[in-house]
This record gives sequence, structure tokens and C-alpha cells, in this order.
Amino acid sequence: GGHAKEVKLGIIFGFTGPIESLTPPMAAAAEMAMKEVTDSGLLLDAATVTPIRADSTCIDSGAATSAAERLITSDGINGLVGGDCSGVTGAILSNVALPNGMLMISPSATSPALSTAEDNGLFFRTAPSDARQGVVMTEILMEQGVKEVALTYTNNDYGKGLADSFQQAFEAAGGTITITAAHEDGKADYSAEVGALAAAGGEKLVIAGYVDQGGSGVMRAALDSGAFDTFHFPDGMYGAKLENDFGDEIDGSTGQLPGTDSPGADTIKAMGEANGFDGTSSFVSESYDAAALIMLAMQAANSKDPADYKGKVMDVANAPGEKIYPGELAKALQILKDGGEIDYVGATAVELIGGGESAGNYRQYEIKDGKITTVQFR
Amino acid sequence: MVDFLNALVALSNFVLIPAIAYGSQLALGALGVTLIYGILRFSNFAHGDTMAFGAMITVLITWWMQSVGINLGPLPTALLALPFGILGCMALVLFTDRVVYKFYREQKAKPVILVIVSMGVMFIMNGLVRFIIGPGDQKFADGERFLISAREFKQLTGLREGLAIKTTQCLTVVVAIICVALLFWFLNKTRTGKSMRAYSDNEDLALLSGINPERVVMYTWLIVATLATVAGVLYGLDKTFKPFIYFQLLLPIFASAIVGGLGNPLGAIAGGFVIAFSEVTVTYAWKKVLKYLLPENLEPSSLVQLLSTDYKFAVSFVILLIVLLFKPTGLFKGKSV
Amino acid sequence: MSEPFLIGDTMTGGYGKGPDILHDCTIAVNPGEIAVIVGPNGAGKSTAMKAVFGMLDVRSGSVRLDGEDITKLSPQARVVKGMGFVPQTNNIFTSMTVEENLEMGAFIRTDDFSDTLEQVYHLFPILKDKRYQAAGELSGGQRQQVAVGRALMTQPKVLMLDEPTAGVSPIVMDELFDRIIEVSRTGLPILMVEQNAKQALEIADKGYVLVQGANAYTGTGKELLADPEVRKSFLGG
Amino acid sequence: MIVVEDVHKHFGGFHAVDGASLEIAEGTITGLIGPNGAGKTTLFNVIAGVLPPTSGKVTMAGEDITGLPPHTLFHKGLLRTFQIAHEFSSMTCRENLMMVPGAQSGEALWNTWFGRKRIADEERALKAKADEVLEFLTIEHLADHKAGQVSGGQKKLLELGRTMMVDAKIVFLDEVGAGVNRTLLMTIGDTIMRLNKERGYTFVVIEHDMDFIGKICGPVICMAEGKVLAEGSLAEIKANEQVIEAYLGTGLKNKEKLEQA
Amino acid sequence: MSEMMKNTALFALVAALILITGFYQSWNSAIFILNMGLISAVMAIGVNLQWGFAGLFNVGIMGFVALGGLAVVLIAEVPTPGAWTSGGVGVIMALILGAMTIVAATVLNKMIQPGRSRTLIMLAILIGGFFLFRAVFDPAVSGIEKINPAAQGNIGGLGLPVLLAWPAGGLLAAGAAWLIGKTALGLRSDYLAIATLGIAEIIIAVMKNEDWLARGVKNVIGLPRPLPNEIDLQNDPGFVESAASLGLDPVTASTLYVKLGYSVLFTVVLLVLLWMAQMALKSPWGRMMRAIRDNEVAARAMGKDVTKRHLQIFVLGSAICGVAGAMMTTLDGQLTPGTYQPLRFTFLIWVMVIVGGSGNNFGAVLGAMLIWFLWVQVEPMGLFFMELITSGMADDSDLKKHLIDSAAHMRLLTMGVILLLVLRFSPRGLIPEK
Ligand SMILES: Nc1ncnc2c1ncn2[C@@H]1O[C@H](COP(=O)(O)OP(=O)(O)OP(=O)(O)O)[C@@H](O)[C@H]1O
Ligand SMILES: Nc1ncnc2c1ncn2[C@@H]1O[C@H](COP(=O)(O)OP(=O)(O)OP(=O)(O)O)[C@@H](O)[C@H]1O
Ligand SMILES: [Mg+2]
Ligand SMILES: [Mg+2]
Repeated sequence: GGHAKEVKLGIIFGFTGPIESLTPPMAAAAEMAMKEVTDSGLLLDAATVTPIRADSTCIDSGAATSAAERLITSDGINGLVGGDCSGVTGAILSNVALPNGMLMISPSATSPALSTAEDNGLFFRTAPSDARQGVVMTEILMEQGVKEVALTYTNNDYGKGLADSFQQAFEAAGGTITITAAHEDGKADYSAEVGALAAAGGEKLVIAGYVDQGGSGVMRAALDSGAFDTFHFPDGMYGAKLENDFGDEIDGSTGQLPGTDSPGADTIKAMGEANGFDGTSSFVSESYDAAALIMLAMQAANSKDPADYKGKVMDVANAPGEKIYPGELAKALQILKDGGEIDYVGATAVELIGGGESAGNYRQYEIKDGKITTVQFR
Repeated sequence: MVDFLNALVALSNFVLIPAIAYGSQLALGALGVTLIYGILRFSNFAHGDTMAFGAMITVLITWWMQSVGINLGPLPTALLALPFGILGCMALVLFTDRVVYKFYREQKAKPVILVIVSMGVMFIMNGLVRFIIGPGDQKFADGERFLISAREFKQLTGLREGLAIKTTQCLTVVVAIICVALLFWFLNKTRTGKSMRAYSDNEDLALLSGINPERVVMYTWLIVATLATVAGVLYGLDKTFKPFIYFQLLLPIFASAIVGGLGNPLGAIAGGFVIAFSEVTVTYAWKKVLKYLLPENLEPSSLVQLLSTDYKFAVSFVILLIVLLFKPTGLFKGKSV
Repeated sequence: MSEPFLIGDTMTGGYGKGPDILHDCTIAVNPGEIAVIVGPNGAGKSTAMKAVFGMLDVRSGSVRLDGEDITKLSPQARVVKGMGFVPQTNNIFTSMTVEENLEMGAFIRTDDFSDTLEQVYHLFPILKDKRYQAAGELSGGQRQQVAVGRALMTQPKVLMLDEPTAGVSPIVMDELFDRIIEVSRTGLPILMVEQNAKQALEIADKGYVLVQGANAYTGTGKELLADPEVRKSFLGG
Repeated sequence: MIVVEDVHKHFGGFHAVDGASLEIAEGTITGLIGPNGAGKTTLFNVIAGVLPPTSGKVTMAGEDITGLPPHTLFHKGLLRTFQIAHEFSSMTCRENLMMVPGAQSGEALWNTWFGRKRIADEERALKAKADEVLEFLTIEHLADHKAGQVSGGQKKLLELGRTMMVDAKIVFLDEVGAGVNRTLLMTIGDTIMRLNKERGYTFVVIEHDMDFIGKICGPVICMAEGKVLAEGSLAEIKANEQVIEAYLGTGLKNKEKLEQA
Repeated sequence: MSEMMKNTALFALVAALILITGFYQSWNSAIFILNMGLISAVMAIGVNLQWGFAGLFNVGIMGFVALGGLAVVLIAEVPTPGAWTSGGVGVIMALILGAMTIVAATVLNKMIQPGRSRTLIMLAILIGGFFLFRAVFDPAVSGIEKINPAAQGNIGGLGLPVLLAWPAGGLLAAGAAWLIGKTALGLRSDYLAIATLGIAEIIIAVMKNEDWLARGVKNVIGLPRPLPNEIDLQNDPGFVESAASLGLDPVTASTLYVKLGYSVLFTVVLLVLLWMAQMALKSPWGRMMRAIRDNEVAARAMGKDVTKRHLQIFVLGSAICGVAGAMMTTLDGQLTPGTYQPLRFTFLIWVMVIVGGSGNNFGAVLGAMLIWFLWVQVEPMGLFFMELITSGMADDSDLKKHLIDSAAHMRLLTMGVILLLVLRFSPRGLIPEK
């Protein structure tokens, strides 16, 4: 692979459409990582990293494929951060990235089906696998002595996959799920779902959804009607909104999200504040990590050609090596330049396993006095 | 007896009250749609985004008021900001009418062309709102959240079931009733209202009666802007303000207007409730209610749910279809072009 | 001869960008007079009425009311000037009640119009019985009465009727013509298009025969009825 | 030919047709008159299958046709025209006629792709026939005009022309005369009589113009309030007190006022 | 003849737009836009058939497109081992039971006199049928869904060649359209619209929630394709050699080769359908359809069976949308029910038909190609405008930052502006009906 002064990274998220409210901070985080690298002047031969955004629309495979086609074959990007929703991500992967040998790291596509997709080692994701989270969630609830819960999930591959894995684990551990009710994101009203959930009852309501989407709507309706007052939140429900919009209303609720007892998540939050975006919004950390991993792998392979650096992604993400946290990209680049090894931990405690998935540690938290308080790490 | 009360309260809390509030929200939106259909004779796809625009202005003014400490005590400050939102929305729709719709009116374009044109307007308003306030959730509700919360109700009555009534729910219902009553009075009793009905009935003859069509159109838009802003703000107060959801609201709003009978204000109200109730009741799990009503040995073990909530939209559309099959132009004999 | 009260003078014009339909067509009416326009289908009778009322472009010629040139005025403005018009088709508000239809006739009036309403009810008693019924539910003849009544509510200075008797039964037609005579004898100029031409010309003070948008014959009603050529070609022998 | 037995048609509580019974003899031109709202058009609609009767029975040549849909009745030779002309406005006058005959092989989709030769032959024959009819109606110059843009009377002629494209048995004409120039109406009358003589069509004609009825009709039926009020020749009908009171009237009352002026 | 010239010029314009994309962006982008444009054109022909020819206001296009997609999975996917034995038979039985219940109810409804007893019997049959159906259906479904849920859990397909799925998609959509038409076609204008819209939502709800059918929201990816894999081509020395002889690198050559292959397939389908639609339109059948659209009552009186014809054209138009849906799913290589949204799959198609000129097949095709091009290309255009607007502002101004951040929303805004401009200058569409 040749060296050049410019590295172009594509960012393909749904800037319009159903998750348009999530994507701006995600893109901002990825761009922040790129700026960090550019400013360090250490990548390859002091290359500048230029982000190029494109709109995946989240739902329109045709438009998303077109946009990716443009990024890869016209703009000539060297790596792709994205896509976001599993549907368009699959389409981009098989129709554009794979044929063109382009590497992509998705921060948010969690569909189990993507694990088995043919990818030639070109596809990675920094969002953790659902299977493991279901088990972790079960452990947490069981330790609290919660034996009976109601479950609602957002009706997409993320929600459905997580709900399935949680249900399996929880019932295997002797728990009861009183009802499993899907909810659609972006709808106007969730009374029906809450009505059914309330009728079924349970000690807690588990919401396998997004805090910036229908998850909040369901929670709001459940609280307002007095159906539930404590909840359990998987990763998609973590965000500053919990504190800002709900606060002490949901005291006693618990949740977990990928993370180690590292300063990673807090650093992202602070960095986000400095750059004018919400660092706790869903998939922001994952986006930062996705961008960082691509650039670190380039450095490790000393090439910006995906064919060269695709093999290095796993190396930089996993042990052995020096642990790297957000904001330390310069340090990492230097180590790699000097021929050392790194273990990128990043904001989400990235650990890639076979199939390019992230297997992670989890941070367990509780809402106390309206604040998210870390309880322990698993 | 207590069991019966508990059952009643549970049903009210999870079915009746939410459905009434949601129904009123839909009805307010549907009123705007139905008015445009009735008088200007096209289905306005931009209505959801008009609601978002009006609500957005209100949100911005509310924030400003909150920042300088103006408030309404227990009521949401947004009510104070509402008139400004309405004015802003009026300005926007009148401007749109001048530069866009007027041309097609003069051309006597077919309704379907106007529908597609309104889609163009929708795209533009869509972008406009997002430019100004962004695509995310915005919080602007304040004041007392509950008239009575579930917990208070339980303490008060000693029942096992709670009943929560939100200020915003109450406001929505009251405002919806006032709006319909006013609209009815306006259309049926006032001179301007009658001239609007006359215009919608027979445009050419209205001309011959000395009615100025441009004025009728202007009044229509003014009322629509008012309704849209009120609907948008009340919805935002009760749930949340987020531009994309206003776009999504369009579908149930259209369904309401049509199932009630296009062009008929009473129909819009009835339609709103039909849609809301069918969404909420058909997927309701009756277990809780039955548990109170039936003797212990008959208590249901399953959820007693007709269909899972996955199908709530499907079900509301099935009900809509059934209504239309028996009443092909809606519950209240709507128009059809 | 002095200037008539209402005159469409040598009007030429057509619909939109289409061809001319009227060619130097002149029609006029004076107070207390009934002027009737007859002619074959598609001759441009309705078009001439619409031109006088400002509902299409008059490309040359002019329309004058009481000496004033109103060629450029919009239809609404002509209503304000005191012109009343009952079109050939679609001449009632079907979804509104009879009384509301009449009220719409008085839309431009700011004074109390209950007197006029009573007069109209007196003229057409059947309408009083049906005042709260939707006009769309009335029979053909009753609809025509509503249409004429609506125009009268304006208290027009001149009344224009386009085929008021089309499709009504003989008895209702007679009734309508009776009313028209009555109204006209109060001094109101009436300009009317009719296909029941024999009956209409009998009550007409003045008759116009239009052919292909141009005046073919003009005369008193009696003269036209007596003209064998006119009878044969336009009145059905 | 057509026998109507005690037909009722109710709209809500309103009895538009209230027990009408009548008989149309084959080969006649029967006039149907009656005051506005008597139920004439409604009865037509019931016979032609547009509206289902509330009760009662309609037979055609002995066969029960009650409630059969219009398109089936068409193929049995029962045709009707409309009070308000129902032309196909965006099609040319010729097309308006050419679309009429049933059983065109070009109306089956399959043939439009794989039977193009046959269609072309049929079309040629149809076009010739349509032009013949247009000539018969003296509107051949309008063949390529859009039907929506010809005048009212010409539309009425077109209505009539459609019934000539096929071999009809019985034709129902609803107010061919309303809004039509009287001279033209008399021409239409001639046409009707010619069709009746030359092709043996039976006609039922609703009309308010007594001159026209007198010119073409044999038997006349007068309806009022949904029932048959009187039947007979026009002269008999004209002499009937009830008919005069309900329908014909006694002429202008304000004649004197006219004279005074 | 000038009209002919104008129409040719319009088509040339669209061709030029695509060529410009080829020269200034990349040929891969250009041909992909062309391919999606061709699919859109097929959909537009289907909609034009219904609206332009017959005046049927179908706003349920999305549902038929989705059914076409479903057909691809059911035809071309490899069968899931064990699915048929563990539940497939049960599912079929249950569906037959359900159908029989409905048939029985309809037949009895006709036979028994109206009254309370009929209502009771009907209710008994329907409710009994429902529970019977659930009793057979539920265990069968859970049987199927238990098989390797992460990767399969569905009934699988027949393992047939994927091209067969295109006509099959048409048939599936046609079947659904027939059922819908039988019940809902009596409705007029906007009431029919909302009914079809609702039915489309119901179809999507079923596809999202019935995992046994096609994995629901868990998506099916990696569907078989009718053309070789780009990777395989890149590894095929023969292909690489012939690419090199054309002066192309293997990656570009393989991606272009596959895309052009799709273009050929889609063009063939489009041309066949366009020819069929044109022939039908210009025949007595088309004349009859126009007559029905102009005046239903009169058409009925002239012996045309309007109900039957409406049903015919509704089924045909929907079938065409189904074919297009199958083509699109084949091109995507995956079925993702969550992506079916009315804005994209129903209203955008309507925009295409109206902008192109309803009632005119060539108009529909032109509208489809043009609007699809814009739908994709307004994104860079919007960005460009935004940069233009902000170029005068100070680099660190908040407004500039805010505007650049919101640039993504220029996409729909630009779309709206262009739509309004086109309709302003040709309010009856670019190639109006004659
Ligand atoms: N809205 C219109 N647009 C274009 N042409 C029209 C329009 N209305 C009428 N015409 C044409 O203008 C001519 C005159 O029509 P007009 O309605 O004035 O005839 P008329 O004398 O009133 O006939 P009738 O006795 O049938 O009512 C006709 O050739 C008709 O085709
Ligand atoms: N769809 C309907 N709903 C309610 N009432 C109706 C309907 N159709 C007709 N009517 C009523 O039925 C009566 C008979 O109407 P019909 O049209 O048959 O009268 P007609 O004898 O043809 O009169 P005309 O000579 O005016 O055409 C009228 O009073 C009319 O108001
Ligand atoms: Mg006329
Ligand atoms: Mg009649």
C-alpha cells in the first residue's frame, strides 16, 4: 500500500430517517477520533484524516448502497465507519464493501445474522453481541433477587435478538418472563404496550430498546400510569437522558453496558462536552472506537489499503499490548510506529472475537438519587 | 365491590384514559387534515410537519420564557408561548400558500397533483424544522405533571390499583372539546364559516354570491395553522417533541380523518377515538381486570390477550377496514372526490 | 336610443387560451324588461352570460352597467355592484340547507336582510316549508326555485338566469315564469337564456338569437315568435 | 316486453318509488311523464339494475331480471341513456361509440399481445360502423373531437348514438330533451322513430316537453309520488284532472300583468 | 412531432445525468443508479396501470413490493433442514384450516337469513376457527423457530434458481391483490387509499413478526444471486486477464460486470412490461379502461363489467410491483422487513408517476428514472448548496457550524424544492397523457 498525505474515511449513518436523532453525535464522535489522529501528525507519514459523511437513511437499502458506492468508487475512501441499521449495513457489506475490498466497522449493527455473513475479513463491529449481554443481564437480575420481569423490546434485529437471548438465559436460570411485548420505534403512542405489560405485571420492566427512541416512550408511559417504577436497562437504554429526563423518578432501576473500570466512557463524555455533543448518547462510544480501530490498524500495517490492514484490526483491538483509552490515540500511534503492540480498550472496552464481533466486559449501574451510579464491573 | 372498583380503575388507567387522551391528540390533528380536505380538497401530507413547525416555535419561545422566569404556575409555560407558535405557523402556511398552492388552485389542478405538491412542501418543512431545532428530542414541559398520580390515588382511596391523570391529558381532552365546539360554531353559525362551507360545496357558485375565494382560503389556512400548532404542542407536552414522530403521526391522523369521513369535523373526532381505542383495547391483556372480577378458582393463567402488541397497528387498520366496508365514506358520510 | 342599463357590447372571447367562442356578440337589458336569449346548443349562450358576469376573458368589446364600464371587474366585484346570476348547472349549495343557501345569496349585504328573506319565501312558499332541509335533497324544480331565490337575496339591480326551467315539469315551469314576470314587473331587469323558447319568448320583451357566438336575430319576443325562419331553425317549428 | 310488478324503492324512510306497476309493449315508444320527484329516474335505475329494488319484480320478455347488474342487462339488449349526459369525456366521439359493442376480442388482455391481427380486423369494422352512426346523427365532423368538449345537445346525440352501435331490444331514454334546442330535439325525435321502425327498437322516453311526447309517443304513462297515476294515449292523459293538477298545470297566471305593462 | 422531440430530449436528459455521474463520480455509482432506476420504472408502470389507466388510488404499493421480496426468500433460499418435519406441515394445515373457516363463514353468511341466529352462528364459527387455527399453528411455529434461531429459525426456501422468484413474486403479489381487491375495491378515492395503505402495513406487520416465515426482523441475508460473485470473478484468472486487456483493474471490472449484468436483466423485464402495457393501452382493452375511468356508471350501462375490470387491473398492477419487489430484493441480496416504509416504497413511487405524467407509460418510466436519480443525488447536491451558502461566513461562526452539521437535511429539502419546481413548470407531469 502506498503512503499519501491524505487518508479518507467514510462515515455512513442514517442522518435522515428513523434514527436521525442518534446519528449526529455518533458521526461527531467518529470525526473527533479522526481529528485527534490528524492533529497528532503520527499516522503513516503525518497523514491528515478526512471524514466524508454519507446518508444511509437507515431504511432505504437502495439509497444507502448508492451512497456507499459513491464513497468507495468515487470519493475513494480508505475505510468505512458504518453503517448503522442492520438492514442497510448488510446491503452495503455484500453489495459494495465486499466486491470492492473495502473494510467497514459498524458501531451499531448488532444483528446475529451479520455474524455469519460472508465478509472476507472485511467486516467488524464494536457493538457487543447480544448473546453475552443476555447472560450478564440475567446474572445481575438474579443477584438482586428479581425472579419475575416483564420484557419489551424494540421490534428490530437488535431488540429481538437481545430479547431472545435474555429470555433464554433468564428462563434457564429459573426466572419468569410474564410477557414479551414488542414496541416500534418512532411511534406516537405506547399506551397499548404499557397496558399489556402492566396487566402481565412483574417486579421490573426490562426495556430492550433505545433511550433516544421508543424505549423512552414506553418508560414514560409506564411511569406515568404507575405500571412500573423500576426498570432494567440493557446497553441501548444507557444515556444522559436517563438522568436528564427521568432522574429520581426511576431510582432503583438498574442496567448494564459494555465497559470496564476504565475511564473510557467518562473520557468520551468529557470529550463530547468539549466538542459540543452528547457523549453518552447511544452508540457514540462505539463510533469513536470504530474510527479509532481503523486508523490504528492502518498504522499497524503501515498502509491505508484495506487489503493490508484488515488483518491488523484484531491485533490492535485485543491483548497483548499496552491498553489504550479514548484520547490516547497519539500514544497508540507512536507505540505502533515504534513497532510495539497495543490493546485498544477505548470507550467500550472493545474486545473482538471471531467473526469480528465485540465481546466485552460490562459495567453495571444503578440509578440513585437521579444519578447513574456505577455498581460494579463484570 | 372493591374488586369491581379495582377492575374498573385498572381498566380506566391503562385503557380508557390513555385512549381518550391519544384519541384527542389524533382528533386535533385530524381536524386540520379534514378541514383542508373539505375546503381546499386535497390530502395535505405536510400537516405533520406543519404541526412540528408550530410546536417548534412554541418550544423555542417556551425556552426563552423559562430562561427569563416567566411561568404559569401549575400549568405548562408552553400555553403562554402557544399564541406565538400559532402566529409563526400562520405566517409559514400563508407564505406556502402564496408561493406554492395558489398556482395550482388557479390552474384548477387535480387533487392528486396537489397531494404530490404537498409532499414537496412536506420535504421542505421537514428540512426547515431540523435546521432550526435539530432532529432530536426536546424537553419543554414544565408545571405540575399530574392532576393525580397513581400513588396518590392509591393512598387516597386505599384501592390496590392506581389511577393516574396527567395535566396534559386533561388539557388535551379539554382543548380538543373546545376546538371542536368552536369550529362547529364557527362553520355553522358565523358568516365567514358559512362562506367557507359554501366555497367547499360549490366554488363557482360561491364566487357568484360575492364570496372572495382567496379570503376563504386564507381563513382556512389560519384555522389549520392554529389547530396544527395546538395539536403539535399538546402532543409534545404529553409525550415528547421530536420532528420525526410528527411525521409518523401523519398515518394515524389520516386514518382518523378518513374513518370518520373526510371533510367532516365530527368525523375527525370520532375517527381519532376509533383509531386510538382500537390500538389500545384489542391488544390489551385482560388478565388483570379478570383477576378482580372472577372468583379465585376461575382466575386466568394466561394473559387473556387477543393478539400480541406486535400487531397493534395491523389491528387498528383491520378495524378501519371493517368500518369502511360497512360505511364506505366513513362514519359521518365524508366527501369523496 | 339611450344607453341600456346592462349591456355586453360587441363581446369577443373564449375559455382560457382556447379559441374565441363569442364573436362581436351584443346583449342588453333595461329595467322592467325581460330579455331572452335563444339559440342552438353550443351557440355560446351560457358563454355570453358568463362573459357579462366576468367569468371569462372578454378579449375585445366591453360590459357596462348603468353607464359604468365594468369589463375589468372580478365576478365578486360585480355581485357587489348589484348583479345577480343563476348559472345553468351547479346552481345551489347542495350540502347546505335551503335557508343557508338563501343567506349565502345575501353574503355581501351588511344590512338586515330578513325582509328580503320573507319576500323570497312569499314568492316561493314551498321553500319556507323546506327551509331546514339540505338543498341537495330537493327535486329539480325546487332546486331551481332555490337558485333563483338565492340570486334575489342579493337584492340585485339586474338578474341573469341561465335556463332556469331545464328539466322541470310544465306546472313548475309555469310557476317559475309567473314569478319571473312578477319580479320583472317590480322594475328589475331580467336577462335569461331559455331552451323552452316558445314559452319564454311569449313573456319576453326582447329576444336575441345567438348562432355560433354571434347575434343572428334580434327583436321583441313576439317578432321572433312570428318569424318563420327563426321558428323553424331554433324553436322546433 | 317489460313488466314492472309492484316495485318499491325506499331511501331511508323516503319512498321514491312506491308500488309502481306497468307494462311496456314490444315495438312501442312509450312516454313516461310526471312531476319532478315522481320517481321516474329512480324507476329507470331500478329496471336498469343501477339500484336494487326494496321489493317488487321486473321481467323482460318473461325472464325475471330483477336486480341483475347493468352490464348483464346490456348484453340482454336493455340499454339506457342518462338524464345528464354521461359521455366519456377524455375520449373522442368516435371512441365513445367504438367502445360500446361487447364481446370485442381486443377486450381480453391476452389478445392485445398475441391476437393483434384479429383485433386490427375487428377495429376496422368497428370504425366503419361508428362512422356510419355519426353520419346518421349528423355529427360526423365531430368524430375526432373530445366528447367532453362538444355542446350539451351533441352529447345527447352521442348518448343516443351509443344505443345504435349494438342491436338493442329496448332503450330507456331519460330526458333527452332537457337543455336541448327544440329544433334539434325534433331531429332526435325523428331518429327515435326511425330506429323504432327500421330496427324494431322498443323505447321508453322520460320527457317534460309535451310537444315532443305528442310527436313520438304512442302510449303515455304518468307517474306521481312513486305510483302510476294514469295511463293511455297523450290525449287521454292530457284530459285527466289529476294529471293536470299534479303535472300539467293550467298555464301562466300572470299573463294579465304582462299585458298591463 | 415537436412533442416527440420534447420527450426524446427528456429521456436524453436523464441519460445525460447518469452519464455525468459516470464521468464525474464513478461508473459503479452511475450504473447502480441506473439499475435502481430500472426497478423503480417497473414499479411506476404497475402504479400507472392502476392509477393512470383505471383511476384506482392504490397506496399500498409497499405491501406488494415486500411480498415480491418475500418470494425471493421462499423460492431461492436453501431449505432449512428439519423445518418441514418439525412444523412446516402443521403451518400449512393451520393455514388451510384458517382459510376454510373464512370460506365456511362466507358461505353460511350467504345461505342463512340475516338475523340474530346468523350473527351468533357466524361468531361461533369465526371464534372457534380462530382457536382451532391457533391450536394447530402455534406449536408448529415454535417448532420451526426453535431450529437454530440465530441463523435460521424459519421454514427456508425451495432452493430454486433466483430468477424464478421474479415471476413468483408477481404471483404472490397478485394473489394478495386478488384477496384485497375482492374486499376493498368497492371503496372510492381516498377511502380506497387508506384501506390499501392499511393493508400494506398489515402485510409488513406479518412479515416482521412471523419469524417462521422469513425470520421477521432478524432479516435474511446472503440470498442467492443470478450473477456470479465479484470476489469469484476477481479470483478467476481468465476474467482478470480479459479485464486487463480492456485496461481495467479486476475490482472495477468485476463490479461493473455484475452491475451491467443486472442492468441487462432489468432492462429486459422493463422492456417486456413496457411493451405489454403499451399494447394493452392502445387496444380496445385500453379504450375500455379509459371509459371506465372517465365514467363508471356509463361504462356499466354500456355492458362493461367494471368490478371485474377493476379487479383485473388491480391484480395486474400489483403483480408488476411484486415483480419489481423481487428484483430489488435480488439486487440487495437480503430481505429486511424493517426497511419497508411507506415514504420510500409507496409515496416516492407516486411522486415518480405524477411527475412523469400519469396515464402515460413513457412518462411513468421517465419519472421513475429521474426521481430516483434525484433521490440519490440530492444528497451531494444539498451538501454543495450548503457549502455555497456558508462559504461567505467566518469559519468559526456558530451559524456556519450549525448549518454544516445540518447539511444532511438538505437532502429532503432539495428533493422538495426540485419536486415543486418540476410540478410548477409542468403541472400535468413531464410527459402528460395525450
Ligand atoms: N369550460 C369550457 N371550456 C372550453 N370550452 C367550453 C367550455 N364550456 C363551453 N365550451 C364551448 O363553448 C361553446 C359554447 O358553449 P356554451 O355552453 O356557451 O353553449 P350554450 O349555447 O350555452 O349551449 P347549451 O344550450 O347546450 O347550454 C361550445 O362549443 C362548448 O364546447
Ligand atoms: N339517492 C337518493 N337518496 C335519497 N333520496 C333520493 C335519492 N335519489 C332520489 N331521491 C328522491 O327520490 C325522489 C324521486 O327522484 P327521481 O329522480 O326518481 O325523480 P324524477 O321523477 O326523475 O324527477 P325529475 O323529473 O326531476 O327528474 C325525489 O324526491 C328524490 O329527492
Ligand atoms: Mg348553456
Ligand atoms: Mg329524473
